[in-house]
Amino acid sequence: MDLTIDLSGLKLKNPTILAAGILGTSAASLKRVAQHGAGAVVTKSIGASPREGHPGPVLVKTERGFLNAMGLPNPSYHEFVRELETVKGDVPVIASIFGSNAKEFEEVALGLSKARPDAFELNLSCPHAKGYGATLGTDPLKVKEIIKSVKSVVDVPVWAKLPPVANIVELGLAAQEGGADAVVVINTIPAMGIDIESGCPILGNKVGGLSGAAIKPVALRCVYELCATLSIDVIGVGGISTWKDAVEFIMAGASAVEIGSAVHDDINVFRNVSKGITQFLEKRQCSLEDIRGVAQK
Amino acid sequence: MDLTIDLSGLKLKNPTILAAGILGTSAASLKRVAQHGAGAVVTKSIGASPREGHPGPVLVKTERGFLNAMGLPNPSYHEFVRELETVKGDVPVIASIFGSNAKEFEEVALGLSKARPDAFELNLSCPHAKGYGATLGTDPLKVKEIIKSVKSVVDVPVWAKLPPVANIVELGLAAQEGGADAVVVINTIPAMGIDIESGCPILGNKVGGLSGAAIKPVALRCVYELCATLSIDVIGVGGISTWKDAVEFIMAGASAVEIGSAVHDDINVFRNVSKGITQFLEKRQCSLEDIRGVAQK
Amino acid sequence: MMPINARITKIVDETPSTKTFFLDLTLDSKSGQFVMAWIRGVDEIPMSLSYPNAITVQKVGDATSALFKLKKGDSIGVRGPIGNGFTLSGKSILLIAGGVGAAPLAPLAEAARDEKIRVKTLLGAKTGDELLFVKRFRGAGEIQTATDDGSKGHKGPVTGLLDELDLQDYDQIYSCGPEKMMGKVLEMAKDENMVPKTQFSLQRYIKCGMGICGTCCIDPSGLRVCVDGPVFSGDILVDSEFGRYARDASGRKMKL
Amino acid sequence: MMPINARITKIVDETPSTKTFFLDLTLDSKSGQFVMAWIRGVDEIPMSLSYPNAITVQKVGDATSALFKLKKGDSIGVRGPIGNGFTLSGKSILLIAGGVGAAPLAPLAEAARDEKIRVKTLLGAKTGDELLFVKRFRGAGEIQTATDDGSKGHKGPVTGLLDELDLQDYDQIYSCGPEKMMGKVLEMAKDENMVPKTQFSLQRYIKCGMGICGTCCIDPSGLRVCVDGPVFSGDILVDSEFGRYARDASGRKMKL
Ligand SMILES: Cc1cc2nc3c(=O)[nH]c(=O)nc-3n(C[C@H](O)[C@H](O)[C@H](O)COP(=O)(O)OP(=O)(O)OC[C@H]3O[C@@H](n4cnc5c(N)ncnc54)[C@H](O)[C@@H]3O)c2cc1C
Ligand SMILES: Cc1cc2nc3c(=O)[nH]c(=O)nc-3n(C[C@H](O)[C@H](O)[C@H](O)COP(=O)(O)OP(=O)(O)OC[C@H]3O[C@@H](n4cnc5c(N)ncnc54)[C@H](O)[C@@H]3O)c2cc1C
Ligand SMILES: Cc1cc2nc3c(=O)[nH]c(=O)nc-3n(C[C@H](O)[C@H](O)[C@H](O)COP(=O)(O)O)c2cc1C
Ligand SMILES: Cc1cc2nc3c(=O)[nH]c(=O)nc-3n(C[C@H](O)[C@H](O)[C@H](O)COP(=O)(O)O)c2cc1C
Ligand code: FES
Ligand code: FES
Repeated sequence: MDLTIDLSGLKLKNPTILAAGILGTSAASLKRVAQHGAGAVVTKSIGASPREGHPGPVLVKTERGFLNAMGLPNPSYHEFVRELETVKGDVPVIASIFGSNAKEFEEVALGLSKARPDAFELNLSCPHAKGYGATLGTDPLKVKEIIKSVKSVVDVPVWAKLPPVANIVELGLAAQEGGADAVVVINTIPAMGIDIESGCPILGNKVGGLSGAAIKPVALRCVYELCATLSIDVIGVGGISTWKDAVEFIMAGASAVEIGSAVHDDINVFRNVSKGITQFLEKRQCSLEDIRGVAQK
Repeated sequence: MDLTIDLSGLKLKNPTILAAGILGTSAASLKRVAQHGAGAVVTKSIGASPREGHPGPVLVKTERGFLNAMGLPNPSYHEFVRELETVKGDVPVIASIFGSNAKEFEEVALGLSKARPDAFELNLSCPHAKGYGATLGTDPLKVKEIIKSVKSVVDVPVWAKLPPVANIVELGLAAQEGGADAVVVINTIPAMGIDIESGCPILGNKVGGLSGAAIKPVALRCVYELCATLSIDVIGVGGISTWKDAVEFIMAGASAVEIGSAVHDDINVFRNVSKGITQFLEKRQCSLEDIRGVAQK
Repeated sequence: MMPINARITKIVDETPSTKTFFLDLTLDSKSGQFVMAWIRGVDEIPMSLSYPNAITVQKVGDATSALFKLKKGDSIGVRGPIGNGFTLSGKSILLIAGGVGAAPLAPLAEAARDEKIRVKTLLGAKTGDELLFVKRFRGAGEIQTATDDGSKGHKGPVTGLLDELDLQDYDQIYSCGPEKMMGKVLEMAKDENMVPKTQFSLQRYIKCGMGICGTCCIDPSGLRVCVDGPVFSGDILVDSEFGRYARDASGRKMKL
Repeated sequence: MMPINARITKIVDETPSTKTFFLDLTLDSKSGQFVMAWIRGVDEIPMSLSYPNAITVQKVGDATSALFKLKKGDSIGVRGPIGNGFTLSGKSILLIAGGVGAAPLAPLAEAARDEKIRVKTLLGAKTGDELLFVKRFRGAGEIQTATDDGSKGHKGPVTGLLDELDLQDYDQIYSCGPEKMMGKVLEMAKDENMVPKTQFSLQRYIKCGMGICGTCCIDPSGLRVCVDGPVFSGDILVDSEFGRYARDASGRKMKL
């Protein structure tokens, strides 16, 4: 069974991709994930200057999902460009970048271009880093402007990672108009938890983002609505941990899926998802293309 | 242990309230919920003309939460006013109403006023009925206008039920400026599921809203941010099924909580939540007021 | 609970207006429980289990018509079993079925027979060829029929057959059918002081089938037909909306 | 896993810079496993379990200083136990501890003793009064000490004591302490062809402690110290970043 896909011009051996911010801090870690079956890997989001991130707890597992507020820790593109150079090899490597405005996005993209990533993913959606991510990504005009800027300085595909909002289609259209080669939805949903023993918010940053199984239905809705309208690739992310989840996204119209929190239970999740999809398609004697978007009918 | 609260001028014997759209179609059902311990009950959202709602499935339980797209079925205020008259008695009864604009909200509120509900809750947040709910509720100007209109024709407290958006504080402020006596957050989050056997969306309406435990961290974040800013009461709703959940909301600053989906597992949830809160307070030898908002510090 | 995919393995024409759809899944269920049958792209509707692996459907509108168009090998989604079901008790029982109301009563008759309980069934329908599951009821005990047009058995409503019976002969009375008919049964049981020994399966508009939406609640108890029912003891139904009115999809009251 | 509330039941001053905090919860743990200790309002930091119900903390910065200010009766949040822990094997083992690295090794020594394994410990610190858990190691077997200032035992690094030993006498070698020191141990093990018989507990910047964020991954294997470690066999560490560099909170490489 052939699971290869063409994704905004990149060739992937299967449609499972490591999500941004997950095991993406070092080349060694990214390679290890590739060895566990990911069709492509996205790096941790990289910015213009080093950030240590928020105080801990930065990530907790609740009964219903993961809450995180990492705070975009990263060593800056100056340092990360050397790391990125050494990842190249097994599978396409997508550099996730963030900035506080179009100029900064451009600067980071240019800075990392020396390492020749296969694509860029613009983090327009991190919900808990003031001035970055969703602060920009919820404004269609900024989305368009930032994508345009980055597109003007790089010659590889540019993906726009968008936040989960009610009017997701408006944002998706802005990304498409800006020249994005794909949109990625969703990032975590703004959320929090409180430790009732102490009355303290459970995250060091107090508020953070919800990921994991709990958000799957929300992500799926975003993918479904975007696929109904956009002509560019839509990549689904949010709560995927089994092949069945992945099939839901593909039936909604997703070209590929990214997987994040589920590495907690099993770093082999990429291989297992691919295997499950293969078996499903074999049983039905059909191809990935045959099931893509069937829920749109 | 005394759990009575003053909520926007209403006196409740405990801070658990039946959420809108749950077991709220008939007076008998509302009374039955009150008998199971609810401190107040909110009716099904009522509009200007009868609606049958969306085709089924209208509600499914996924591994991680409930997906629903009821489609605001209701018999219209003309019919419901008689039902409402007969609910009065045990606990405060809040009439949930919806409309497509300020005038229609006014009409429904006036129509139901004859039955003298103890308060109105304006549904500005249903995510899957085009032209109603969140279509209006995501626009701060409309929120303010609609609340003002309803306030001008009724003499009981008016609560604004808002959708889960990133900029919830902006909406909350609009509601407060419009004269709302309380805000209620959150309604369900836009979401969907796909049946991979058939490739069909699982809800008759295709897209719907996510409720239940999965959305608790999202609701809590909205409550926390609103309580930090607003001076009116904030009522938390979303994923509450245990007393611990309720305590989290109260520690975030909520004046009371509404409970919806959890009636599925146990209609006694209201009594159990109150009992749990009581025991928690007794163990700590403190009052409800002592723990309210402690997470804000 | 998510709908499970169920393939149709056999379709049996029971009467001119009803068909039984056998499915490739067997539910661990009690007679009187039902499922939500999802006819994809159309609607999801409540259907009693007439066998542990089948539903018997009368064509009355959109969803049932769509279901009638399906063929062997096609599939539907199924959530269930839902509800409480009938409670078997006593040594001798009476079943009173009207129309497609025979669907949940036929498996009850068979279960009773298997437990060596004496079963008598009064079965009614509009016409003789609409009498449902005659053979199954006969196989489980005694049967008497009634038809509106007199084409088979007693002419008139099935409750007419009750005049000739002594209700006191029965330890428990079970009924499912048009509510007017069931209302009559309850009245007669009242006259005989038999109300606590009656069980009725109600048909109300069901939307969620999960005890959440409130569509199916009955007056004045507020009980939910979908999860607290669909079977209720006559005790609960006496002096209720039962036999008088019900609510439609929007919640409006409709006279029965 | 959500942090569990743990009340401090006792605080023991171990050395001028370290204290042991006993908690009112006992974790079903293995020596070498750690917890994330949440000092509320400050930070959450990794701490080895020095007893099944205690952590032994050296004051080095913000969070550890805040912890030092807590009193008996105060509480912290605890997630754990996390990580793999040491694997006991053989009849005679050697432990090499530097500074607060003694924390996870002391319970290992005791577990070995309970299994009748012969234990020899080389314990190092800056000064004599900073030697941690001397009594616990002595109670479990033989102990030799080394201090930088020579105030107690051998003067110089603890690895100096290795010159007098024949590593081949031991079935397994366990080490925890400053990474320079552990790097030296690995080198010596290499010379003696003992690498597969060594186990090292690594200290890396830990953020999530759940194998998700990637902060703690080591080169070139990409293994995660938090869930794949913190204990690694020498095999995995040979020719790695071990002893040479590590990453800080932002992911930047820092020379050791
Ligand atoms: C617990 C229960 C068990 C049932 N068991 C059977 C059975 O075994 N066999 C059978 O043929 N029928 C059964 N019914 C009735 C069956 O559900 C309806 O006939 C069916 O829903 C009609 O759907 P439709 O779209 O074809 O009709 P519509 O065109 O929608 O309407 C036709 C009639 O059916 C009623 N109806 C429509 N939708 C529903 C609904 N969701 N819930 C209840 N009533 C509805 C309407 O009030 C109307 O009177 C049962 C009903 C209930 C509540
Ligand atoms: C698996 C493991 C077990 C450990 N066991 C113990 C123990 O039993 N006793 C003990 O005293 N210490 C132990 N440590 C080290 C301890 O975690 C750090 O000393 C502590 O985090 C410092 O926090 P701080 O805020 O006081 O210091 P900071 O002011 O934040 O920094 C001081 C130093 O501590 C390091 N550090 C800070 N935060 C972390 C972190 N989250 N993870 C790792 N290092 C950090 C910094 O790199 C810096 O070098 C262990 C570390 C790991 C990884
Ligand atoms: C610990 C953690 C760190 C993350 N860091 C980033 C990041 O740096 N950039 C980004 O775009 N998304 C980041 N995300 C979001 C994920 O890429 C993903 O969109 C989200 O977690 C939903 O997917 P999941 O449910 O599979 O985890 C992070 C998520 C987690 C849990
Ligand atoms: C079946 C169903 C119907 C609902 N109908 C309404 C409604 O009519 N009006 C409204 O404001 N909210 C409605 N809601 C939203 C709930 O009131 C509540 O905000 C949401 O379900 C989150 O709470 P929960 O997780 O406790 O269910 C409905 C929710 C469900 C599940
Ligand atoms: S149908 Fe929803 S409660 Fe019964
Ligand atoms: S600290 Fe996050 S993966 Fe280890």
